[in-house]
Amino acid sequence: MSTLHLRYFARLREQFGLDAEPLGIPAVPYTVADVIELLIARGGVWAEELGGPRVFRVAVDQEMASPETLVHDGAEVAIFPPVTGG
Amino acid sequence: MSTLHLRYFARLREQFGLDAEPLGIPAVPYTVADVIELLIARGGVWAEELGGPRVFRVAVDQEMASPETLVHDGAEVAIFPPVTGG
Amino acid sequence: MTCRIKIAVQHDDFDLAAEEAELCIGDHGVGATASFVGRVRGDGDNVTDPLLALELEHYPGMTENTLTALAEQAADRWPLSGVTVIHRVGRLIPGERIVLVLTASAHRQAALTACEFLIDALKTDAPFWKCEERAHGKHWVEAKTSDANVRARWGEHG
Amino acid sequence: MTCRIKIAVQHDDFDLAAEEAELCIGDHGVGATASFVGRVRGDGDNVTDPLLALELEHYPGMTENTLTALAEQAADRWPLSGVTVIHRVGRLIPGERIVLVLTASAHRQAALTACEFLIDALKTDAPFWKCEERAHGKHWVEAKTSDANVRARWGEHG
Repeated sequence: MSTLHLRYFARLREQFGLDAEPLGIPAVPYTVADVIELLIARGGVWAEELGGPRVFRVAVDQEMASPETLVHDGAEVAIFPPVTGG
Repeated sequence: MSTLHLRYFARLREQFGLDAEPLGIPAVPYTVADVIELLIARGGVWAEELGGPRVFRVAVDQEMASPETLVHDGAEVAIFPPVTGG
Repeated sequence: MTCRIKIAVQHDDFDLAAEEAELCIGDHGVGATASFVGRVRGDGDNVTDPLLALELEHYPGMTENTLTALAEQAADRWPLSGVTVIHRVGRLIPGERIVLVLTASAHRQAALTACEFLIDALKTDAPFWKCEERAHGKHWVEAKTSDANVRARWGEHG
Repeated sequence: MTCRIKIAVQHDDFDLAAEEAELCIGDHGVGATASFVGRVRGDGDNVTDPLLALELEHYPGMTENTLTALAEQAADRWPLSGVTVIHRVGRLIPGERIVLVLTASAHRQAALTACEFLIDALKTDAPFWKCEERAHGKHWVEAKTSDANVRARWGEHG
């Protein structure tokens, strides 16, 4: 097992009702898309926010990531809506 | 006779050694080009600055003018080098 | 060419004149500075549920890294002697300043273009989120497609 | 849409922060301000006859009229709520500010583009002249073709 440090921001933080959590994943090559599948499998707001048409972004270790980005043991994986600063 | 109020700025003011002078012109349709001819006829620095390759600009009543612009009795006619502000 | 880079994420307001002066101090090679200030735009009086405030959230750490990376990209692309980016977070009311982008260069075109690049890129790349507070409730601002289109002009990596 | 226009030609320096705040005061419709500051650029230390100062001359009356006309053109072309242009005259030393162009709008693109237009147009249209003062003498700065080319992008009458 490896452990990821998940973080949620803005609308997703509010919908999920938490801003961070550890997530155990198998110690094999694992992508951002795999992490998202794991969260969608929780159903409810997780499936609604991450499995439907709503757009979201993922950063791995504070760099913008794509579905194919590999995550490693101890990685910080942040999930959030498209940004609206400035 | 009509009278123009000539004004000179920057390098031309220094070359001509004056910043303003009245100029009498015939009371007939008279253009900026005619005024310049009158000044070139003075010879010396006048011919050098206004009759050679050096670029200059003319404003009539504080609006940028072209050689064809008509001047009227009492007009303020300013002659100066291309601007370099900002 | 070395470029001074200052990045700050803070609740406090900033002083535009002090920042502009600081970016040029001791450097007489600066011929131009360009700055952009974003403000909380209020609704007019004839709106039934006007904006009361914006709450700005961000991703500490990633925000500063992203802004620094964008400033470095700008300094690679244009001959800049300085870049300052200050972004406020927390609760801000209509009329308040949100963000400052400031660039310094020997040449006006570089300062102006880099300033425009930085605010365009910040809007789509930096992890900030705005939540609107109105009498009838709060809601998160949705990202604009127009911002992504404007960002695309500058190329994928600035 | 009414646009506040402030034009000043003065020897005194200006306060960028105060001018930015003044252009927005009481107007919560402002979402963005863009500003440009031009400065007297000094020569490096390895120049044999470095610039000591610039003497700025102008054509009183025509200067203010030209700057007002340019601000009005900008307000016609872009949705601006305010324009401030301050140009200093007299003797200025390296590092000193020469000119401020400041625009306010609901939208960032309008503020940025109008600011760029105004400084480009000011450089070719407004009757200011710079004379360089060096230890070896004074000489008038020649107008740059590049400025005229940049100006031409915006069209003949802005």
